Amino acid sequence: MSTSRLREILKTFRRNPLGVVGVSILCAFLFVTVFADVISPYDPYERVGKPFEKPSTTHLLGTNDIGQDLLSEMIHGARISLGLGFVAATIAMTIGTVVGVVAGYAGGIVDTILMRMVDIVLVIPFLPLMILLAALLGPSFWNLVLVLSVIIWARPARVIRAQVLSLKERGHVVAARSTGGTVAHILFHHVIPAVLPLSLAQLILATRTTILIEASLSFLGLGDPISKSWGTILYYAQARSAFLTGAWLWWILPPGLLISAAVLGFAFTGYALEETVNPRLRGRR
Amino acid sequence: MTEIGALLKLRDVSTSFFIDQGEVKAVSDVSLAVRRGEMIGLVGESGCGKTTLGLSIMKLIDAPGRIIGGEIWLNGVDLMQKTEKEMRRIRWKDVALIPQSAMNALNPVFKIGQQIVESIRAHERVTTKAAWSRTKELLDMVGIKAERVRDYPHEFSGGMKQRVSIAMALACSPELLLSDESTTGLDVMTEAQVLGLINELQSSLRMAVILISHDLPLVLDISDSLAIIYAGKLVELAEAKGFAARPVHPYSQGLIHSIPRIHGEQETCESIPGSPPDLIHPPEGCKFHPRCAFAEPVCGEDEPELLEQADGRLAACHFAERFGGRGDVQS
Amino acid sequence: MRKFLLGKILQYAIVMAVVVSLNFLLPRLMPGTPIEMLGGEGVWLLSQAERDAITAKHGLDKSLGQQYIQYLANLFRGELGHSYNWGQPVGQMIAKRLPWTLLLTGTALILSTSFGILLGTFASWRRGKKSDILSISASMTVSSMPSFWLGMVLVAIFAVQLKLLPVFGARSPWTDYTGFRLVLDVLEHLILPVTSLVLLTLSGNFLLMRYSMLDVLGSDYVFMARAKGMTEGAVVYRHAMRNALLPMATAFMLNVGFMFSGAIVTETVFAYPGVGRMMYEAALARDYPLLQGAFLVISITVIGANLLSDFLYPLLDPRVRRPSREH
Amino acid sequence: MSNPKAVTHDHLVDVIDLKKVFETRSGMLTRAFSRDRQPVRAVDGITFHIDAGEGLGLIGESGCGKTTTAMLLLRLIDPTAGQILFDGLDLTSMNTRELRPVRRRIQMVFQDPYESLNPGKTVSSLIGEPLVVHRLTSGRRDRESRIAEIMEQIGLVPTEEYLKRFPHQLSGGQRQRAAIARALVLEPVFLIADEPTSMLDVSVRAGILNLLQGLRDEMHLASLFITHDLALARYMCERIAVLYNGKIVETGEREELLTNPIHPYTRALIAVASSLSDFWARKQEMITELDTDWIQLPEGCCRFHPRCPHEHGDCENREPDLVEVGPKHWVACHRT
Repeated sequence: MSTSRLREILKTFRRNPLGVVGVSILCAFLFVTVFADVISPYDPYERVGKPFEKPSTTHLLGTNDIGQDLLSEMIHGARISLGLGFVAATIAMTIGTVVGVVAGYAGGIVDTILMRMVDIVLVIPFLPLMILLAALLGPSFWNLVLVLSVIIWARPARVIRAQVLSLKERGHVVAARSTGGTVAHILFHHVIPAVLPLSLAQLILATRTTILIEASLSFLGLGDPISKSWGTILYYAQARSAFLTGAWLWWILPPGLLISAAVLGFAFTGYALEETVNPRLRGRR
Repeated sequence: MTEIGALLKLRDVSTSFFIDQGEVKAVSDVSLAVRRGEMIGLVGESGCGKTTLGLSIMKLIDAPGRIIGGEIWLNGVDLMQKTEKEMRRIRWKDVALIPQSAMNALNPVFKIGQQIVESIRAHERVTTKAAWSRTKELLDMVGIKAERVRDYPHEFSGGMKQRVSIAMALACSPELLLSDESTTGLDVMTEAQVLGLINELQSSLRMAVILISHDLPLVLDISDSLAIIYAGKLVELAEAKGFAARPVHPYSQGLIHSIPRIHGEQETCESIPGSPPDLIHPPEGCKFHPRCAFAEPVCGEDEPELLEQADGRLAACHFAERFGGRGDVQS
Repeated sequence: MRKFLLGKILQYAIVMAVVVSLNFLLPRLMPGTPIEMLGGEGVWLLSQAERDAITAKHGLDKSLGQQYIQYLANLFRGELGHSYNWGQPVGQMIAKRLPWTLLLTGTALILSTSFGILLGTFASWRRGKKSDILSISASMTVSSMPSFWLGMVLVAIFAVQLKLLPVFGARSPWTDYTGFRLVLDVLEHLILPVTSLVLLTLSGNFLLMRYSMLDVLGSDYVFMARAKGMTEGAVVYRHAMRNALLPMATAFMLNVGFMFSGAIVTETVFAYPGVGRMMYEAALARDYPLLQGAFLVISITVIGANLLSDFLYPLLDPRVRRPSREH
Repeated sequence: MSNPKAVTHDHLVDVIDLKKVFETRSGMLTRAFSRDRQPVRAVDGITFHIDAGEGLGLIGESGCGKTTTAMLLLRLIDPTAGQILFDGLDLTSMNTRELRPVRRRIQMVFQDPYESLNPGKTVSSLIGEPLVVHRLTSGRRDRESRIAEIMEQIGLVPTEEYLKRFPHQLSGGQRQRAAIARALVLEPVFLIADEPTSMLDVSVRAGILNLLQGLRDEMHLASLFITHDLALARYMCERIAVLYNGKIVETGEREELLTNPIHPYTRALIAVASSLSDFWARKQEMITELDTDWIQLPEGCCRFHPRCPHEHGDCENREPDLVEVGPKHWVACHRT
């Protein structure tokens, strides 16, 4: 992508209030993730208090059923939840972009086969399939990443294929072909640079989805029970029936709000970026 | 160009669009009269305001646009004084529109018959049965078999959809018909047939027709008079007959000179230098002077008025009589 | 038209084949021995003879091809195996639970779609106004919340703290209500789970309807309807909304699958006796036959719903119902 | 035109019986299940030639196959049958790699300058791209001087002002000039122009036309000028070929064709372009009023016969061949 196009995108993006809010939220989470060890008051894996303690000055959000500090758990949870979501989304996006570009540009039978695959993945209800996969594979960070990316790639692949298809018929790509440019030249100079901003927007929107699904899977007890993601915290809260007591205020509410805030950050950024790079969507708001 | 007994009279109509960058003066101070049974061509380049002017007549200007001044007299009634509800009665009954893209102007989920019937029933107290039978007559008039009344728009070709649009425009026998680039994008043969149909219906029904077009030779060929618009201003208003030989305004001259001919001596065409002005910050004085070969200092200071010339035509140029007197502009 | 439907049937047949095959292949392709997948984790506590019996029962000693044929034959007879945990036939267990899930997801689907259409239309009218921007932000915020968490918070507030609604289940335990009283009881238990499912999909429907409406309101045929002097009501409801509903029909299909995914977590939170909660329990207990059976039934239901809506779509869109003779 | 069937090498471009059939796009499975597939014969056996330095105008309505012809000549799509000989080379039998050096010598100016320039690239990189693709210049400085040179030639001056601009910072006319520069920087011998002025404002069209004419003389370019406007073809080309429904129905030198048209379709076209009111008056004898959809006719009949106002004799049973009726004047009509 040329620098001026980038600059232009940035300029339009900055005028979008949603985008600014989204990026600010994401920056805050990035800070927490990087400095989790410094910020959190305790080691989340140590039993530092009595079980089921109410919030106090020593434990701002109380303790869980085995006496671990909830606030520290949540701060460290950002690493697992966001990290896992981002890694899975990146892998899914890479697959999606490659499939989209190949299907769109190659056309013909390759396109037909790849797109039928996309249709199949999109029709199968995703959570049941994920539960089946996760149950069969067993809980671990990388198994979750695998399960998530196997499902998520399909939607971006379809979006990017549509973009490549319209790009292929666009005058300037046809013109580049007529001057005798090779397939590689056209892909790398005309198609991929035009698709990348959209890929990026899709990556951010996909991260939103992976974070939510990871939380659901962990909540169902299909995540890695050792590592503390926000979903895992809620799994234990549910298992210990925290919502039947006053503990829901500090054990259930905060992790959910954190998930919502992170997802909202990705959603705002993603929508704003999509609107900036995809002229068809401009004026959607 | 007499205004007496005119069906439509526009006086100093101005329409602007208010966007983030400022006020786009799409139409400024246009005065115009159209007689019953007259076909007048509104000619200009893209973005000159000709469509905006046409839609202003029907008061169909949407936000961020607004008609900011002037009078629109149709049949002795000033439309500017009418509320939106009253306008709804006037639209289609008194003035109808054949839109630019008939492809998209018909609702894809309704049968063409339904769409014509609903426009009849919106204005007249007739039974459904009467409305359907009139719809069939209308379709027959534009050369579409009556049995196709229950077909959907996507089942017609481009030229036929345009005919359906014409039938729809005639549904309430309007006195004034606006045709907004209604044949642009059609094939030459189809265009010839559609325009022929409009022409035929106009004389048999004694309608006034405003033909909005960018195609000067075509307008010269078929209309009675023409109005040339540049940057939202009327620059010349004249009889179509003989206009090609004696355009007065330098912009009209430029247009005539830029078009190759199919018969006669082939002359070198010349384009008009520069490009149309930005309508947010139009030039001072005559809006054409930055591109005009004959411009003098006064042109950049005073805006010329649209004045009657010796032969009855109107032109907005400080040196109109100079060009008007010249019979040798183009042989 | 027939071509369109034929194509659709074919397409879904392929999806079905893939789902059925996946269900067969996954446990056999996973690392570890398939016997553990099919016999449960406790299989290693059994004697060699018992293990051989399980191997023989599932035909694990035969070739993959023969196993597949056996599997298909069983499936065709509606035999999904026995739950390793409960010992009951999987088919029967699912049949008992499915109506509850259908009630839950069906209600939520209808409510979410209708509200989405109403709110989206309203917001498109007030485009760019404060209430429009507010409703967009609100809907995005709600859609960012994990649905199971929303469910937990709803329970904590409305059931536990305010004691307005029941905490869990589909009916009050130890009661034998009949008639109208039963209906009321079921409805009461339905409110919270349906709300959390509706909130899960509402914002998507709302944003789509609003975007679709804006798109249509800017179209030439809506402009023409106004030029024809139609009343504002006829323009919006007759001309615009009819067309804006077309993309909603497609979204409705996608939502069917989405609802079933949502039902798993929602039923878990509310201890609702549907297939979703059963699948969750099966996953926790590593009860593979039950898990696979539930997966298969949910997939078939979703595919069936998709096929149904594809068959109904032509009624909405004449371009599909009566394709033009040209091209 | 010499005998259309004979292969001659004295022309720069020889197109012989070129055909392109488009299969209707549908999945292979749906295709297996349905019988009503209809191939579209977009270009159906056209034959023409262009000499070095000569301009041929290809006239026709939209959908008649004129843009398909251009795409075929550039081998952007593959022909179904027929031959394209360029400077003695058979383009139809070449693969992509062999075509690359040939493509340098055949260039095209597209209809829409708003579309044909990559919006993310500057004028200088747009004009320089073909040089990079064909590795024609040694180093950046060489390339930049070549770019400046061609920009002066096509009138984007002062060059410094335009070099770093993006397409959206140019007017329509300037964009089309940049597109022309891009085509001519490779110094082709054959230029295809597909309606190069139809998207431009009337007042700037003549500038582009005159520029193209000047460059043709200067560079001794052969050109194929595609348009629906007879007056434009007359202005730009020495010879004109009229295309109807995938077939050439008449071809001849411009004044001869315009003053002495023989095919009923050519006559109708000229009548429409000359005076609509005259055309309406004589419409009955010019053309049968019919929906202008491209009706897919069975093979082996005159493509025009459903709209032809004259008696149909052989027209429904036999396809007319191009017959020479005067010097360089060929017509495909049974009535000649």
